[in-house]
Amino acid sequence: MNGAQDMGGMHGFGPVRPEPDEPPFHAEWEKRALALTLAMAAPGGWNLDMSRAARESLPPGEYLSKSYYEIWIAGLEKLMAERGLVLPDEIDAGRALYPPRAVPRTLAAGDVEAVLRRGGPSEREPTVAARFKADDRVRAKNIHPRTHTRLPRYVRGHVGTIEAVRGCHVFPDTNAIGAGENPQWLYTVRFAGTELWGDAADPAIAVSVDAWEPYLEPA
Amino acid sequence: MNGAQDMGGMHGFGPVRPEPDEPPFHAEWEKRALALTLAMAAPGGWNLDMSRAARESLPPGEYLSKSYYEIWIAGLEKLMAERGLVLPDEIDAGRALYPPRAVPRTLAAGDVEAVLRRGGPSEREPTVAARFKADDRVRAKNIHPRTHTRLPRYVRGHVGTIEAVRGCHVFPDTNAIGAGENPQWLYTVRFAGTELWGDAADPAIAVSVDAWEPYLEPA
Amino acid sequence: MAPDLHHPHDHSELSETELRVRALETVLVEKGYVDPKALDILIDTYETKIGPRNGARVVARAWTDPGFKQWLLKDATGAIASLGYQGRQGEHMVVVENTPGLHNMVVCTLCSCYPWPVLGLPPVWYKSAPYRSRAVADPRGVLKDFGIALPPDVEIRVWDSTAEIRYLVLPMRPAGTDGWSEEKLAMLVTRDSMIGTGLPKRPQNL
Amino acid sequence: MAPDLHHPHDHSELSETELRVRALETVLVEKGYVDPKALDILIDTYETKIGPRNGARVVARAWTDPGFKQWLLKDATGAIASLGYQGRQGEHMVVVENTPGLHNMVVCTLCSCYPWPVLGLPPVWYKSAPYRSRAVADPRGVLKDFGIALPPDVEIRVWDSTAEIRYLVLPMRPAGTDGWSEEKLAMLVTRDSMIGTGLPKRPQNL
Repeated sequence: MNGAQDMGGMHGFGPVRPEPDEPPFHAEWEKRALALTLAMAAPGGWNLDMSRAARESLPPGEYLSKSYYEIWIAGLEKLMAERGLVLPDEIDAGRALYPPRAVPRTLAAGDVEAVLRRGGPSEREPTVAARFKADDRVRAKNIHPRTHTRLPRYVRGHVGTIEAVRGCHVFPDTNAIGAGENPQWLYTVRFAGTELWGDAADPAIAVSVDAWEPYLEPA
Repeated sequence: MNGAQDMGGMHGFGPVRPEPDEPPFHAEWEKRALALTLAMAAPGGWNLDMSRAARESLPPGEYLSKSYYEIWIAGLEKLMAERGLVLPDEIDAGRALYPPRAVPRTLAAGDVEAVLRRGGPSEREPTVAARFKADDRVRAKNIHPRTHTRLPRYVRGHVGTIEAVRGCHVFPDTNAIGAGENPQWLYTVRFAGTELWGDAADPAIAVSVDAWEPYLEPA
Repeated sequence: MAPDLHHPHDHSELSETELRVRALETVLVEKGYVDPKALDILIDTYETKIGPRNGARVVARAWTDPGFKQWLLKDATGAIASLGYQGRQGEHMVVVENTPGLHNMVVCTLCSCYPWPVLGLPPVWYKSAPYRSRAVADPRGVLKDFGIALPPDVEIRVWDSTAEIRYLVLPMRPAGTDGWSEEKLAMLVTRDSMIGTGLPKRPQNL
Repeated sequence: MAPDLHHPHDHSELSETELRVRALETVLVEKGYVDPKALDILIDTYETKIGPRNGARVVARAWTDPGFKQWLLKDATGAIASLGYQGRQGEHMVVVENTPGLHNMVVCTLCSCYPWPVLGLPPVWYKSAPYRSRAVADPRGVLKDFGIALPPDVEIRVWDSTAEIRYLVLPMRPAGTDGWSEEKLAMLVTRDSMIGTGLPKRPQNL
């Protein structure tokens, strides 16, 4: 979706403000927000693409006004409410008002380390040959899906070069809407800065995105 | 600038909510906000393009969280502060803390009707011939100026057809930054919906923008 | 949660703004930059004098006077001024005509440009992010929000007012109005029908 | 005024969030969805165990062991796992090497993808709108915000992490470090130098 998360190339946000000796967290609640989000993936049953979709579909003004962990919490609340796991009035009340739903599994303390070390690889065995190879010229398609996609607006319609073939990976556009992993070939596509930002751009910059095959067409 | 104002084609804002029998204003302060903004153009000495630039350069999260008259007031405060006419601490205090600046003119009650009826025409006598004519195919340039522009992102890079030549008009990109009226030929350029939004778009829609000659190149 | 862009009339959230605008006016008057009487006249003008009844009169005239309609489609600024409507935010008018196969809709994606002399101040939804973002990409979906479903083969033509040209839609004259006076026809012309997000009232709904 | 995206640690504005997160945890524990001990272990992991010291060790090893460097540039996931770093948000690693003519910078414009096993959790600025919006269009301007001015002929290569590939920058080994041990070299490797928004410390600054 063309939401507020798709901010590559936007102006007006001001300077980047590095923070010297930044701690991993800035408040106790941020720690809990991180941990709750990670721990709820198991009982919630959603995948990473669904989590991203929940966050980026927040109203744009809200997305841009919240801190990042606030966005995570808002996304988590949405995912849980959609599945009836926790409803907003229960969070308002600070206690369960409805019986728990049966969940497929939970994250036990003893399993945390193994689960984190395993992670969630997105690469899958290919079943078809890759359409593109290194150095091919490709155009990012002009698509505007209303659901989750990982092709940012700033590259759409622009021509770049395949820099690397990254294997066959779970396709977010279907995975985010429960339509299956639908693995697709993934490529790193390099664009000249002037191709993306026009002739006035710095001639010595190049930008790449990682783009699945359905995002690309031969140029 | 690629600010929050440039929202054509964005998703996630929800449905349009028509209001039956909507009154011209929803609160007393909205009336004053409108009138103050209109009346301050004379003493302030800014032009319409500068006003728009002041509004759209608000931080995007703020732009998207404010109501329209709140945006106007924020823009007005910025324009006045930049010129030293009124500083934020004076508004905080609710009284003048510094002497007034000499202003070129003010809007007298007796002049309001005539000033509104005169308006501010933007058309100027052309000094060069128009580069394009009706039915010419043109491409909206891929430009990303950090200052004010009126070429929305959603048409950049796309090909359309000149539908009408509208005369020679004050050029916002220079007028907004105090670099002069610099009048340029203005065209209505029509784009097919599928050109702008891709093959999945409704085939029976067409969208035009009004675009100054420097925004366009032959296609 | 941030206040919603299309709910600016939630007064409880706005008391701070209200106080600030009041303070601002005090300072501006104290500094001699604004004349409070001028403010009152400005407000009265847009609250009571200039509004969509002006545009309705233009449309009704076009429906009844073919010469005027021709003039309006060729030189809208001049034709509209002949009825006494002109000036700020209507300096360069263009009128676009709906037909059985073509429906026009007007938006300003970049701010809220709107033909003030004929329609008055824009409604909140016109200035809102939902309308500005969707009108150019999904005009049929926007029409649904207004309760309007056009046949899929009717072309929708969206005019994004990115310059100082201001667009007014000339809707189709409703059937069953033969012989109606200009004044009575004007009563069928809604504001939204001149923006392109509505249709004129039908005679039976008058 | 809305809270600023890059100032989320203004605690006074966040008490409501703090209370809500606490309420949320209470409900989730009560419903049996989460194990409070698991939460504590998760937090401890990212607060004390996983951080940029991991990445610094990878870089220092590459600076001192040509075979490892070759492996790292060819199969970063495997080479990094050989040092014990792997898993969540680092499942598919790619290392990109800075040279005198090429500077790499990593961003995630669409969210905040970041190689957790080697760098820990991303800093606030990395997740902020200013960085995400500007890194791909004005990387040289972003570097200025970090106090870094590269010669204009040095190409800047920005990697937008739009998929599950996670990028780590291999900075250039500072001059004047001949014969240094891997452990000592690792002390020169800053987090930002592995994102591409900084350079390694110079030996005299250690």
